[in-house]
Amino acid sequence: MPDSTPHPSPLELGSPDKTFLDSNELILNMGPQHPATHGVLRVILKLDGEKVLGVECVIGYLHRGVEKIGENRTYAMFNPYVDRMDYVAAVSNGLGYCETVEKLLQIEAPPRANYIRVILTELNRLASHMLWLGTHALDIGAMTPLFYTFRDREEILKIFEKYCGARLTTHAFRIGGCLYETYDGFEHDVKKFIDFVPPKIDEYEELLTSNRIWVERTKNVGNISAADCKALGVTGPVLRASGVKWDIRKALPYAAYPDFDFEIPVGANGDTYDRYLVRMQEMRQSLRIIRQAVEGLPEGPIMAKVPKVMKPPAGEVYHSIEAPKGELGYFIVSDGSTQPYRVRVRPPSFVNLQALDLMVRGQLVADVIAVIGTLDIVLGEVDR
Amino acid sequence: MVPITTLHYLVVAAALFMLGVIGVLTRRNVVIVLMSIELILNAVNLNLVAFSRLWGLHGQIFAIFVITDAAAEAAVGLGILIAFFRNKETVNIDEVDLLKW
Amino acid sequence: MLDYVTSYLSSNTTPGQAGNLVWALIYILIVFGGVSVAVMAMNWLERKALAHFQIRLGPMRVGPHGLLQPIADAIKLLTKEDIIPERADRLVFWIAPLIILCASFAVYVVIPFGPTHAITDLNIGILFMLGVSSLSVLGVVMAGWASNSHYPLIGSLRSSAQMISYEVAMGLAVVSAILMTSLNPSGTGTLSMIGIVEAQQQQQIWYLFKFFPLGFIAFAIFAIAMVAETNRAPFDLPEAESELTAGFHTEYSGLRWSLFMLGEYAAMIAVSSIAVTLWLGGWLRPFPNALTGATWDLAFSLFPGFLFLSLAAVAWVGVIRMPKHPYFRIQTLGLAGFGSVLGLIGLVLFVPPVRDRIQDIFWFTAKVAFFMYMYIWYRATFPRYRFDQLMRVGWKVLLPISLAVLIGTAVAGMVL
Amino acid sequence: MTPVATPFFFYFLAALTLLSAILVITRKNAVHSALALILGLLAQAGLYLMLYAPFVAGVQIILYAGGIMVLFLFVIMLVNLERSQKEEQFNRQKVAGTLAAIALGGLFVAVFIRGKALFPASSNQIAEGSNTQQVGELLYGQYMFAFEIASLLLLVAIIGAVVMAKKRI
Repeated sequence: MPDSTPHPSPLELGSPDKTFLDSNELILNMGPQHPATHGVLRVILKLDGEKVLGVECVIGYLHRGVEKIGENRTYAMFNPYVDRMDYVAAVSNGLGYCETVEKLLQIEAPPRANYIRVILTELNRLASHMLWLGTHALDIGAMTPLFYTFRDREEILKIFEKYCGARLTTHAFRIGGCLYETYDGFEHDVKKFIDFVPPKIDEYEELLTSNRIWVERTKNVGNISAADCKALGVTGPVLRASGVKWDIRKALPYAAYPDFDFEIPVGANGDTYDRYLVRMQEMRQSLRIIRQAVEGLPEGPIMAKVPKVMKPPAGEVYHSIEAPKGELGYFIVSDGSTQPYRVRVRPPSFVNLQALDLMVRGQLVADVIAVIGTLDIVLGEVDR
Repeated sequence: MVPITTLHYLVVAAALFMLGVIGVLTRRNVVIVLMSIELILNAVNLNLVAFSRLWGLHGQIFAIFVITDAAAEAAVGLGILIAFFRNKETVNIDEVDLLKW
Repeated sequence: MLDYVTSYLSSNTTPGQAGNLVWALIYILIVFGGVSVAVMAMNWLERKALAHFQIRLGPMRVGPHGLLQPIADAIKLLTKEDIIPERADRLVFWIAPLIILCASFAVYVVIPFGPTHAITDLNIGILFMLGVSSLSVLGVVMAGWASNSHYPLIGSLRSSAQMISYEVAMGLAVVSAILMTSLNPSGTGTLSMIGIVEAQQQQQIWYLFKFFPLGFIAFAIFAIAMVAETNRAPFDLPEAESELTAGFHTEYSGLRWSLFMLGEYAAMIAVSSIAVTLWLGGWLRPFPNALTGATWDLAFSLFPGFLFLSLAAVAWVGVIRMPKHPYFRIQTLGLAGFGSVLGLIGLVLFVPPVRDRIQDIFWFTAKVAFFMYMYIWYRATFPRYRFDQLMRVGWKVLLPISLAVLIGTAVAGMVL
Repeated sequence: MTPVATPFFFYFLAALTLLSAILVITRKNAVHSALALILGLLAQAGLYLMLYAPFVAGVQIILYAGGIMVLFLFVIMLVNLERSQKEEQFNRQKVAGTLAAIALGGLFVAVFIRGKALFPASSNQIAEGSNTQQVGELLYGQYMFAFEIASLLLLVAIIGAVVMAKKRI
């Protein structure tokens, strides 16, 4: 395996902004209020004309101390908080947390609950990818896909709303299973949805995949090699687009994923275009999983036997799931009381954002936008 | 009112020429000196076009050539200015006193 | 005095050529007022059409179907606080939008809406248009520099580089069309806008179809370059909001910002008018040589009236489909009134004297409107080019092709 | 076209030209100078129109105002002028230079007064309608060689400017 690129040295921001022509170095502050930084990310760009010499991310504008809050709440009380991290993929966050605590308590969710979890998380993956596609395309200048994806994402949110009453921060799962039984017509809705979406995905692809400008804007932009991805801990579609077949759903299966037959799309070049293709493929694979899950939805209880007061034995546990953006891991240390001693989240966006500097060095300003878009970061998760 | 004759235009051109010369001789900023040269060229053009009204179109042709020349002059002049500025960090014409640096 | 005013009517030229100042002034007022109204209409249309491309409704609240939205926007912009950045160069900051506005409006002096419906006909018409519209680069550069901020500076550098680069290809495409005017029996070409259309009339062909692929390629190059020239999608890098927030006018707000917008849309209409004049036969109606005769003339002259009547019909359908609820009463009445006015205009357009006079203007406007629609369509469909790609397209693709087309046209003109 | 209000337009445009020329050579900020120069160039294009030279006027607008001045503005933007604005704007020979230029102007005036008879009061009218065609014929006929030379000059200027403005020589 080729060695990874040594991590670039940080920017020297102390040097004064010399004249435009002479030093040719311009420090440009992008954000935190900027239309293309997906929230309140602040990126400091060091430019040579239009060429990027380096970037530095300043994060923390959305820091809410989620991990610290976890230390002062009981296990069940902390559950809604995790929804607020990656707010476009709240279901995945909840799943990760619930499964981690289940692992700590050594209980297993019943099969029906696991199937419902899989259906909802995969729907959530679709919603997250749709949102990503819309905003990414908007960053690159294509306005229309945004509205198409929002139209179709709405159908997913409707299912969420019917299921648990919330659209965005769903709090769909509980430790030990699900609180809510599926509503009447849930299966019908989901089946209708998975028949409805494939032509829509074709529609997005028609607008973008073979669009010359799109291809020119994304091919060979923000390349990152598999070795660099591994060295930086980059996961999710970004890693897979670099050609590494690593998906926790297959590698360390959780919930009901072993029961389903699906493929892990991988890219070859690790550029923005490959990441786009990988995510589009993932959307189709998600539909495949949902179809299998909804057709084989078993009967039975949806809640395991969970003690009223959760007091897990002292110890520590790490559990990770494949969130839409990559590996979402929870590390919980228990001291035997009702509250965790320490909660640590490994958010995919935060780790993936590290690769930004490496990916944009030597590229143009416009590519920074494309790369931020393609990393699919959510600042709620980066800053927690 | 007096009808406007060629002489009127020549007077305007002469005044313009004079202002251009003053600019070239007295200003220290190279960019403004170059602009003053443009003024001088413009004065010449005005003369040429005014004469072309008397003696055929040749003056206008020459004016077009002068404009072309002004474009070339401005490009080269500003190129030199940029090279100079990069080395000396000034646009002061008094400091252009080295043949090589 | 009255004689002076009416003396123009008997002459068969534009007021500028007839030397009739009063009529020229009236024309100026009509044209500039018309352009301002067209800009507002374009604003509304763009928002509505773009919204429907994107499965939205667009403005719906202000007036029936948002018809009064541009007016509401204008009032909002005029009453907004006018902010000048602390360390900006106030004078230059002031002048920049005015330069852009003047440059894009001055062009209308020579645009021929009909054989006599132009303010004046300059001997150097097309040169004047290209020259004056190239002045707007100055406004862009100055706006970016005066704002004293990084985003506008980069935006204006990009923008001016882009405008200058695409002017080259644009100019060469224009030259190849002008070359075609010299294929008259008289053998001399012309730069006059009216002369160009008349040459097409004499040669019995729109230059779009002349020497078939050549005229079309030149037109295509112009159509691409003009989008870049007006900084519109997919070449809207100077204003790429996802990269440079708003490019060279990031720091502008209120009235001055609206001047930029007014200038931009006026420039769009102006370059579309150049394209129409050079390649699409200006004010000539479709098929001037194939479908000749009094019957066809009559049939085509009824077009404007029918168009307005059908627009009125659309408005009335809207009236019928409006929800029957007291809340919508004013809107319904407004739309009904709008539809009635449209219908009335349509009826007036059937009256023979009006019909004959309005025809040229109608065809010209219809062709320009087609380009305006294309602008909206591009914006809804295409992602944005990157700066280096944009430059590559301009210099390495459009420029060689337009040179080849120019040479090809010259050769074809000599041989054929 | 019969010209209207010729004296008024002449004096107006001439005053504009000279005023902007004065502004060019006196402004501290080079951008303001450039702005004034643009105004002057446009006024001069108006003067060319009054002299029945529409083609030259068009070339003046498209080349000078739209081309060369953009180049100037670009360079002014690139070179940081804040320092030069604080410095003394005029050099040591300012008085001598102004006097010399005024002497030159006096020479002009003397020539004009002496040679007034040389210039006929009424000029022969040139047909404005075909000015462009005539200019074209002359340019590509009698002055063909000069035209080619001019294009070569521009090529040399392009190369020279690129070489000199390149980052690392």
